[in-house]
Amino acid sequence: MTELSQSNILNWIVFLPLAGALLLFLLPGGSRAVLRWSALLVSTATFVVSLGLLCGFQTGEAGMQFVILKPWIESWGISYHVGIDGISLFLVLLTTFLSPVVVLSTWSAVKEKVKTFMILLLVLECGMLGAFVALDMVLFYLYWEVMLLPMYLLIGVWGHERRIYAAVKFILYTVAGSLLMLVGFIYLFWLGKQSLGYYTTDLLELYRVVVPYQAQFWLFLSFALAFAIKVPMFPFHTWLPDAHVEAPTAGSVILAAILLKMGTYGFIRFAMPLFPNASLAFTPLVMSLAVIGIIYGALVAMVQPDLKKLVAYSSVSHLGFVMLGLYSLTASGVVGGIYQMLNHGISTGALFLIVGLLYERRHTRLIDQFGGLSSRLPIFAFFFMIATLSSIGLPGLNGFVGEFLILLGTFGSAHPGYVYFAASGVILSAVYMLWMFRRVMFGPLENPENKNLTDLNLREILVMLPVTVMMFWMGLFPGAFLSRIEPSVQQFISQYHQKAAVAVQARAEEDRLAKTVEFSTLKEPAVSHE
Amino acid sequence: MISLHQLLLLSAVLFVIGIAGFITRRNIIIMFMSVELMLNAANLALISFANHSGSMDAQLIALFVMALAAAEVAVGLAIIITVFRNKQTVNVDELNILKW
Amino acid sequence: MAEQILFYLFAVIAIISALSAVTRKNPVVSAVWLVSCMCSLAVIYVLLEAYFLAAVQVIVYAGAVLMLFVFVIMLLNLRTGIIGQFRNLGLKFMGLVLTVIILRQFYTAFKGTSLILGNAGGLEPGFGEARAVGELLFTRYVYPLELISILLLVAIVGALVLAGKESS
Amino acid sequence: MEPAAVQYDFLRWIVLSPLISCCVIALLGRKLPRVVTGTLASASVGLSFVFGLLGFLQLKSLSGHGEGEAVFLADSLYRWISVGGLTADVAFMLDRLSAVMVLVVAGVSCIIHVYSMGYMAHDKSYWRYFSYLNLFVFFMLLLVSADNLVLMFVGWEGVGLCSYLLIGFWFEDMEKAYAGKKAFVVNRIGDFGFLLAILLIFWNLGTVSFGGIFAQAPRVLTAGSGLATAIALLLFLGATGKSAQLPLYVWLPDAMAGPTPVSALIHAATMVTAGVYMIVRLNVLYLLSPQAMAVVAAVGALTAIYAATIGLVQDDIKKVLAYSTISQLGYMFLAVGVGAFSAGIFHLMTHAFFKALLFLGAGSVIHAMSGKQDIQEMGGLKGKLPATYWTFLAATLAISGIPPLSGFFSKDEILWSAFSSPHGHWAFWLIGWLAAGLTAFYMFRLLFLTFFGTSRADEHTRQHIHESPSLMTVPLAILAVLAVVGGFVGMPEALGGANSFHHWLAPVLASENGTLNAEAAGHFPEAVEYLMIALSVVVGLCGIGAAWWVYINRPGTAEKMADSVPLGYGLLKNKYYVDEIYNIFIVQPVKLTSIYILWKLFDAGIIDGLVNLSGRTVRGLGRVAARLENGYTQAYAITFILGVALLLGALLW
Repeated sequence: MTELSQSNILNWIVFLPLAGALLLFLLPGGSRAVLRWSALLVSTATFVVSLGLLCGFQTGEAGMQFVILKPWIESWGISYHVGIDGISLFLVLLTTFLSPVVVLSTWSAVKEKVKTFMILLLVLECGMLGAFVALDMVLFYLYWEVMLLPMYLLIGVWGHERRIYAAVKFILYTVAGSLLMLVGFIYLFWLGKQSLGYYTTDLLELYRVVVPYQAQFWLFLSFALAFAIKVPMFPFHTWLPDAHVEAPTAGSVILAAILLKMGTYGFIRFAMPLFPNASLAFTPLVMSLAVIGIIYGALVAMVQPDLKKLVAYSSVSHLGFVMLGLYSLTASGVVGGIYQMLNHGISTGALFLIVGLLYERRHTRLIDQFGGLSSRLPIFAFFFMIATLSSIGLPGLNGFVGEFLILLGTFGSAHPGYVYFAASGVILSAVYMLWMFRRVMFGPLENPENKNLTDLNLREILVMLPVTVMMFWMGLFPGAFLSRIEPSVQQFISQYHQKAAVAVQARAEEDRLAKTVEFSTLKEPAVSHE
Repeated sequence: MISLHQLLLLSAVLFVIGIAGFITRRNIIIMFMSVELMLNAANLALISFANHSGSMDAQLIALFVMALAAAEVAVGLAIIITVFRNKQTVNVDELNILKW
Repeated sequence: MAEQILFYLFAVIAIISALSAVTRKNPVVSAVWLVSCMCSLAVIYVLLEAYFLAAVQVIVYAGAVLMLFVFVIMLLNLRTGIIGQFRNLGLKFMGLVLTVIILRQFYTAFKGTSLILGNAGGLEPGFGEARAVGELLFTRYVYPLELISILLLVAIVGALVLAGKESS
Repeated sequence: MEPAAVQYDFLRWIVLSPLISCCVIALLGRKLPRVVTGTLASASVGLSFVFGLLGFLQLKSLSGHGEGEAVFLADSLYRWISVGGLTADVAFMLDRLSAVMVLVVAGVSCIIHVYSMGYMAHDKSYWRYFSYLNLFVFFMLLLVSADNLVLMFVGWEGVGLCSYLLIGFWFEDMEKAYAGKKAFVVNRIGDFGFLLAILLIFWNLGTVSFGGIFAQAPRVLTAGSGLATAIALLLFLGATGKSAQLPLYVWLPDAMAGPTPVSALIHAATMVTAGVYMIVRLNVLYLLSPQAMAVVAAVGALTAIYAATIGLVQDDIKKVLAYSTISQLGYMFLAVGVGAFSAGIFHLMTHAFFKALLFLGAGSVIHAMSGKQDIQEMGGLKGKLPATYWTFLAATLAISGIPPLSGFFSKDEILWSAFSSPHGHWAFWLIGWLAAGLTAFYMFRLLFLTFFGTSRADEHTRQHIHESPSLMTVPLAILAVLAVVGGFVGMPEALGGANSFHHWLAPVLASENGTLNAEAAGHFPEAVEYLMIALSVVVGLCGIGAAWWVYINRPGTAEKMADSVPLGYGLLKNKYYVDEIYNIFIVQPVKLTSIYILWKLFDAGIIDGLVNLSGRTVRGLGRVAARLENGYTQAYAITFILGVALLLGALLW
């Protein structure tokens, strides 16, 4: 097993989709079948290779594994440094797992320009995988940008009516945020030189940089804003419904299932550990925004006439839960947050696949166009029911484990008050999902167009089966996942409080030395139960 | 002796007259002449400094300016002729295609 | 003392001819006024011991450039009447105001120079004559000379191409 | 007394056998013939009943020697979640309380499965019905035999899901689908409270498993402290959601939209009793906060009388039974509230028998009346449906508390402990007593209107009235026997009985309570107890007499009474307009605010507005800059000169 962890398996995983994209590029654009099958082949191959990752992963190990460190630009201390730990392991697996499913789902959906579509999908997958494994700030930023472009094109070219507006809004929102992050990073890079004595963009070394208080405040703000837009957290979420409504099915599945996790992953990998004190000071704000996001997302989702917009707003609500979990800073809260990221990827991905299936048949997403489909499409009804139940967090399916751990963790955190509001999200999610489900599936079959709808064919069942099986597996046997995530989370929390304490002492000395300068009294970092 | 102040004042006045002519007149030819006038004003300043500082360099530069002015007039007038040939007008206000 | 008077005389002539060159309706008349302005400047150059340049001024400017102007005016047989009506008056008036402001600024700029008198240190012999100019021209300024010659060649070719035979 | 765990591997089969049969039916159901599906489903539930019985006997033999020493059978499958301090694994526990519950649930479910084979014989998605029913039994048994709170929560929401599926079983009808959604959402509101309680318990007692809770609770929670009351009240919120108590009962009457066997199984015998079981299971917590118990008792009593009043005027046969269920559940919560946990469970058992019987009887009446449920159109079925009539009569007598049937013993036990126990109060007894009278009245009103007098059905239905097939009547008979005989197992000492039911449960319930009834009994002289028993019988008989007088002796009086107090009658008929009030004060405001304020105004208006505004301002600036490039060369010249002027100005200034 050890030789596996030394091997550059991560390079394989990240660059296989890219190679696949190049291969597709060379293939003649003529026959769609060849393109589709090769894209499927490449993404499945990536998934198989990533399974090797799972076997080679040492469960108890908290630090980085499968590390590859190669100098890239020595003069600035930039290195090609990749590696994964408990936090990013399953995110990588989620990406490689969903990509073949998404490729398979586009067979009947995407008719024209299939070649470019597949290339963009593979490049997108490479960008996402790279971002999850990058441990060097510059490398992460590179992958972060590589990820945006294909998504923009996917929405812009293959989207529906208002796709241009949605694509431009998506790219502007995200790029504005990431530029802010770049500015913050450069300032951190300079601070790194001050405190470490040499230039470096390596994340693990930047963790050791003790950032002075005032700087930490602004740096955290810049990083947090970039990731908050991506999450999306409450005030910055308006791009999500537009992007989802206009994106093609495959685009919105990838966008919801994986791209949104980039935001929360960014928080736990970059924003929180680099600037612990500011993050502690911002905890009440972030938690209240998360809770508002939960309730606001749920309420607005309830009244959406458009199916995809409803699921998009429900993602805002679910990711509000994830942020709440991450900021509870208790073991169960953070582990729950990460697990909920995976759950959301699976259940919302499945919901978008289902909406895509409906859209292919009826070319509309308006809920009142449907009604009584359950009698016409029993198999579809089964998958739709499971996905709905998983997304409202029914015990026995994956949603519950994540939500329960988050609520548990938040209750044990320094701000237990938020649990009461967040838990109401559980009720609201049941309300809007079941209300939608009833209006779409139950009731008499009046609409004439629905009369001759055909049920799922084999390919579509193959698309839905893996995600549904995962829902049951992650709901009934979460042990395998949780045991691998927890060590890294424990390390994250202990380092976090350690560094916060160090910075507090550093500030205390500064106070003594600079008697005249009056620092704003920051709330002492509350040491939680853990 | 002629003081530098008066010389510079003269060149300033000539220069300003050139500008006024360039702005107000609507005939391209006249505008073109005003530009020549401005160039001469500059030459005057150059030569007065040459005289004042005792070095011949400024005069040479004035010489080059004159050569340049000649070249400029040649090309300028050629342009004016082609413009007149196409638009049958030398009124500068009518030549406003290059607008947003 | 004679220089002073000569200078004032020709300065005034220059200013008047410049003013009228700019304000006359008929382009030919304003061209002629411009010739008189150029010549008066040439005289001033002489007063400033720039003899060669005075000559060049008269030959190049008065002789060649303005003749070209008159020639073009004749070619285009411009009559005073064909100029269109006045347009965006306000913009032009604002331009004039600006010009006055700039004049005033020049005046304040040159205030400090009133104390300096001409050729304090005495000029070398032959200052401003053709020999000194040629000598300097072909020693220190030989590159600019070559460049100017190329420029003039380009100008000629350009003029020919632009205003040559009637394009179809 | 530290309860001893005895490993017993058959426990998992109690829970897993219905799950397996559910999966088999779900996958192969469409192809299997109906008979096979039906028997497979019923057999699986029967199997878990048998294992339950085995467990019960094992328990009996183990604890035969030491009366006080509480033994329980344990069986754990695998570790489900273990993060931070929390470890929740899939483990089952069968102690005396859950043994009783398993037997009741499995027994009644098995009988109802057999009944449904007859009732649902002609339904087109027959197999889907049985897979849902089995799934329900699986979740209910999981709830009852879970070893920790989290697993119990899984069962808790699972039964909520199955009731959603089964209420909305005939989903073509939008009304039924709406009722299903309403049930799930209201249950979810209850689960919200239960979830918060679990969090409170975990963070304060450090564990979620029942053993841990019972050990930690007395040490950590001080009796009557705010925390203990908070936990107990939140748990009770969960219980009200699930067992349809006062604030959250609105879903049960609508839940009658489901098939009748479903109403019998879920909304009479099993699911609705989950709330009572949860409180009795966590009685240690409740005994630590008397205030919470007072609240439970108060809500129970109020619900009992409240639901009984509405039941008086309902015309739909199933709605009457639904309100009577809510009222009987009110009794159970009253019993639990005053500390008589064993009386609560005893009434739960007897209620399961006679209420299931009533529902199944109603089912066979509806079957006979080819789907009609309005009792005003029935009448005179006594002759035509003898089996149904006699079983229905037995159940009605039992529920009205007429000795020697089971209803009498359990209701009397509750009323007596409501009066006598230290937590009890005479007011509780009085309300309970009145509600008993009302129960007797509306139950016999139902009986007289459906079975006595002349048939008011139209000609067509009257021809088709026929006795239900034996597949339906045999279960009715079994339940009737249980309803009649069931009471003797808990006969109080006062009437010469051994009250073995109470002694069976005593070791499981908190020791302090064990001595409760005994010490209370001593508190009041023997004669008072006899008086109480006599009083409750008298009120039952008055109820029956009044019903006889109004509906048999003077048929017109019901209408006259209704007209005499139109306001009151209208109020009751429309169930105090509670649904409309909820709709106006909760549902509509939330919906309207989220449409117009949250979505349209805030989301699209403010946030999107700002985003688009930034776009528009940039374009506006662009247009202003463009005006400079207007084509006039002199305009450009002037801008040059302006630049020169500014430059000189700056330099000279």
